[in-house]
Amino acid sequence: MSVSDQPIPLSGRILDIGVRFLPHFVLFAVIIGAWEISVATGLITSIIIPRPSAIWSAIVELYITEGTIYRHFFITLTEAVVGFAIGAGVAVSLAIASSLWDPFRRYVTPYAVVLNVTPGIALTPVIIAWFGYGMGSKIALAAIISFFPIFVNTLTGLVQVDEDREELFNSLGASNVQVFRKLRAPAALPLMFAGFKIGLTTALIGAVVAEFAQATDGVGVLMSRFSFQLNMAASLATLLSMTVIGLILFYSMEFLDDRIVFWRRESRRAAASRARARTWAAQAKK
Amino acid sequence: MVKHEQSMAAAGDVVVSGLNVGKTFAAGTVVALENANFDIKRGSFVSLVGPSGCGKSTLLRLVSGLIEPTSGEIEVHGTPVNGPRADISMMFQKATLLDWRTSLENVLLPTEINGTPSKADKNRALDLLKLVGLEDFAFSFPAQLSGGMQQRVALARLLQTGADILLLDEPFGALDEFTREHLNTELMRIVAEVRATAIFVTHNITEAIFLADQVVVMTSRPGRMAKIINVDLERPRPLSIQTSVEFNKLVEDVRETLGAV
Amino acid sequence: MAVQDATSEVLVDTLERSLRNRRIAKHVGIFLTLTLLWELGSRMGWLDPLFYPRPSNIIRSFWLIYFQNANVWFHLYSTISLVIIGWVLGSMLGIGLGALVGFNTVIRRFLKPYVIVLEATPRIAVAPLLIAALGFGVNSKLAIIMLVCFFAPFINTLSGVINVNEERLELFRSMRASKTQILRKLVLPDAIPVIMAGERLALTAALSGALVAEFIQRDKGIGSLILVYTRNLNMASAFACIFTLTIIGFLIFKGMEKLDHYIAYWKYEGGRERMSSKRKRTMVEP
Amino acid sequence: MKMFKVTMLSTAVAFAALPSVSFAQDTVISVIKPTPRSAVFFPLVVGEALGYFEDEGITVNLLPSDTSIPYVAFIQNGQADLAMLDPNETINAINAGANINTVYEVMQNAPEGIAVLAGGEYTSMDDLVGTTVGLVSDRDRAFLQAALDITGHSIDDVQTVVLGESGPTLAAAIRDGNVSAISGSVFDWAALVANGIEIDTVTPEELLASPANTLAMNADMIEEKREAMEGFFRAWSKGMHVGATNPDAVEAMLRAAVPEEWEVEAAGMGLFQGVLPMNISTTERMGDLQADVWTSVQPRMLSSGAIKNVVDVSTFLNDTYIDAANDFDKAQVEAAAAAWLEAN
Repeated sequence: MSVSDQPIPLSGRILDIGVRFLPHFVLFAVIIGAWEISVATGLITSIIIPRPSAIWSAIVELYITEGTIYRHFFITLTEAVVGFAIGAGVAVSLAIASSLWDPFRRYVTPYAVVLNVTPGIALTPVIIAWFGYGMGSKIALAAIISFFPIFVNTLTGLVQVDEDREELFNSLGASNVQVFRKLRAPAALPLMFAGFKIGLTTALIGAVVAEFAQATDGVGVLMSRFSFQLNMAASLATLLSMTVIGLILFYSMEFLDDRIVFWRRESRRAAASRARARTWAAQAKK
Repeated sequence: MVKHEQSMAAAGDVVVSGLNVGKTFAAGTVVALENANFDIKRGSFVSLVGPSGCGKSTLLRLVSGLIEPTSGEIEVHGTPVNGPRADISMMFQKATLLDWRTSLENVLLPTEINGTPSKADKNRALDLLKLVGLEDFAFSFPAQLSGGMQQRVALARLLQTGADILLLDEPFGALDEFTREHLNTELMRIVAEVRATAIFVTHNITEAIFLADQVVVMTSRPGRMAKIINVDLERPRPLSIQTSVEFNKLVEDVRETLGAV
Repeated sequence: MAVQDATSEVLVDTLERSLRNRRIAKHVGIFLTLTLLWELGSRMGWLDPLFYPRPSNIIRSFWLIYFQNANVWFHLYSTISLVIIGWVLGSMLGIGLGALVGFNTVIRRFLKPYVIVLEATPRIAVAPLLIAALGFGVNSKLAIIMLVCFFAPFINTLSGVINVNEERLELFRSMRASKTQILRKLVLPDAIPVIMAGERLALTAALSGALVAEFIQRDKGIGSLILVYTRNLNMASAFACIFTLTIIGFLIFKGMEKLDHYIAYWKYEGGRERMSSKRKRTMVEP
Repeated sequence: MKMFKVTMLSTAVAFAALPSVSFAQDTVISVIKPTPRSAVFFPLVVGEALGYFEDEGITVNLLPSDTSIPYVAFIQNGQADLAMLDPNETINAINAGANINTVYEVMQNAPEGIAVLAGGEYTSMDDLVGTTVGLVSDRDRAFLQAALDITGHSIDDVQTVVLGESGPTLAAAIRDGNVSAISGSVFDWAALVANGIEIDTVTPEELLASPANTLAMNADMIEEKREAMEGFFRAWSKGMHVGATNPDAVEAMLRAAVPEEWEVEAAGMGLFQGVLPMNISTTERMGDLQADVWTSVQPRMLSSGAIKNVVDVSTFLNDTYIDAANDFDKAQVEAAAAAWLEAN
């Protein structure tokens, strides 16, 4: 077991990455190949699982040659994001109010629990009845089902504050507002972001399910249309766009999480500490 | 060199020995232990003391067979160590009890690993719980026990293996001072009673001297055995021995060794 | 990485504290006042009865669908039996795969990209695709439910298996335990609490999955009944169905709590005491 | 762990019980159509109430589903034996190469219509030009297209929006003036009227005489399924006959079979009265195929752009089951319905 401590040359590193990913590609290729063959030979019915080549041509058509997917893509993305923003806004405000004012929390709690145990999806027909046929109903469903995880995570974060730290603040004679701003709010951030991540996922589900129930545009409509035309390849290609939306939403939140709750990750801590040192130096110069 | 009766009787033959033992981590960049040579006699109690990173835990794990040395060789009962073995048993800083098992079931775990526990095994486990003073808590779950009680269960489990070489890695390090002193006294009594050989890792100098026949002082960067100090205090040892002149001389000696390097 | 239930202890605590302090009367009072205001608002024409059915009408609907017409039972039976079967099958699959992947580092490495993709995709969105591929009937509904409730047990089992306490593992290795012994006596019991958390989420997801399946395939089930009612502008009965789902959701919540107390007994004071005296009896008496 | 076992066991039992629900010895006929059992297609409910399907050894398996689902696909892949189609869907499917035959006309007049608010600013098709018209589903676009075409306009003269099938959405959209009119069917209005929203229809007369909700099947299966299909349609026709002769019995059967439609009395009654005449054939033989009507509606559908080519009706209208479907003793059916009404 001897490893040289010389830095590996760049070409070597690229080779290394290649070697690391090669098995993945090989496996992927083997799966796709086996899949293609088993559909082609009739082992699997193409209605149930279409050929990879058919999915690929559907992707090319939807995303490149025709480009039909983009309008639907942005509609669903907008619904999910706006719904999430509304749900998160209401959830965070209610959580803050509940954390600051105990009676409020007591009286809000039963309704929050009721809302939690009701499957949000069940509200779809009612939401469509209430908010109508436009984007409104999709946004509303997205907001409703993303509300709870955000509310509960934020509230938990705000309430479950380390007692020693709170005692420290009290001993310093901090006001309630100061305790909230300097202790509770920052301490709640990690949990809040965890809630945001769940909320984003559920918001997307809300938008898509509402689109299944009633809509003219959006990837949900497109997908159910393709499915029931038994155009499975196009349907799977559309499903892929939902995955992409999901990934975009998740990683944007991850990005924000990393920057705002910087103290949890070493690399971010180091970056933040360098930035603060610079500001400090700049101020010292003046 | 005055040794207490039991170990005197058994003294003479070496049960654990190391020759030029070395261990490096992270592809050779971190030297955890360098060139350790030692002989541990049957029935003796050896303390390894030193600051963090001096390789004392590494040495213990090497003896247990959990990790393999990079160089040199360790022998136990005359055979080279190449993996965990039945004649060695180990106890950790945390009690590492299984939450879903009662004290008794936790003590029986080593027996279960080697086969189905017999009635005799169960009785032995109950006896061991009695030995550590927990007969009333045999059917309690770990969450129902205090930290000190959990460590006593772990001690009973250690003894249940029937191994005659006991490796203890700061077993009471996480407990408060009073509990620790109490458990140390218990440990001394029990180890003598079962006539085992013990290797005890700690960073507390007083504790190391109080328990041991020999104190191995280790220093860091790289981890190295700096000095072996014989503790010629009579047994049984009361707690008050810690205030004696002899004891404090030994403490002085260890401090000097640690500071000198 | 494990998925946790969003239901916060903070809320449950607040609720229980509230109940203990005999504040029930106040809660009920507020609830009744709100309900009366709603009723009054509807009768006075401030609330559009098309959208917001009167509480009195909802109560009447409960009576109608449960007793007078008793038409809800058939749909309830259909939904609940599907949910339970789908949940059991889906979570067996999830736990099995999770354990398999957790123990096999090679499979784990190769599966990781696919898990990321699966995680980002709103899984419920595959519903139309599955119905189209597998046809109408029980099969496609079951497939949807299995798909949506497979993921949480899978991920949680996986993470439970991977995140085994290092010290305990070392203990087992020092006792020369075999791989199967480590699996049976350490890894699986250790993973049970986190698996149970996954199961709870899975059951909730199964209910949502069943509803979406019934929205598309409207032959029977509570989902299809809600659609019939909204289509007929009978919002009172639609609400009665939704509140029925609230009750089911609550029962799921409580039922899973009970199951957790039973299976992961060592996490709870009561469970520990129960098992402690039980083991004493079985060990000492015979 | 015991609890787990209990769960597993009960699951196994439930699983074993599931298939036994479907009747093994009967022939199952799967029908894809827009609604579950409902007043809208009452002959089915009547036929089941009086045991006529059972008598023929048939179990009807309804596949009620969203109207955005192209039903023809389900005939082609064999998941459905019969699909309920509108004329334009039928013609389009045939033009697309689907091998289907239309074998029975459930409704011989179009239940579709274009509704406006009674006493509102829109009183004719001409008024709709330049406004937004709501569609209950995508299916209704063709009908609107034809209606506009007849009155000298085109679909491009209006904006359309799919409202969906949710009652309150439809009601609010027309009441609050978000849409000038709704293109839908008589079933959609019934609930609105029951909730106090008065509506008028501005549907051009010519469009009402059109087959609607006809049942089509895979042409290759005509002989293979002959016996079951004849039985199915005979039972359906018997139900139709009860509707023509004893509406009170039909009403009572519907109240028992689909109570959810009668919870609001006015809505149930409105729906029933609206659909009763729709479900009774005007031809001599019940369910008969009106070749001349099919021929005459096609040019209009062509000019409005709802279909691409006119199709010779002889290629897909197939009345091979109609005689058998009408081969029953009417007096006996009437007596059975009366007896049922008496007993319940």
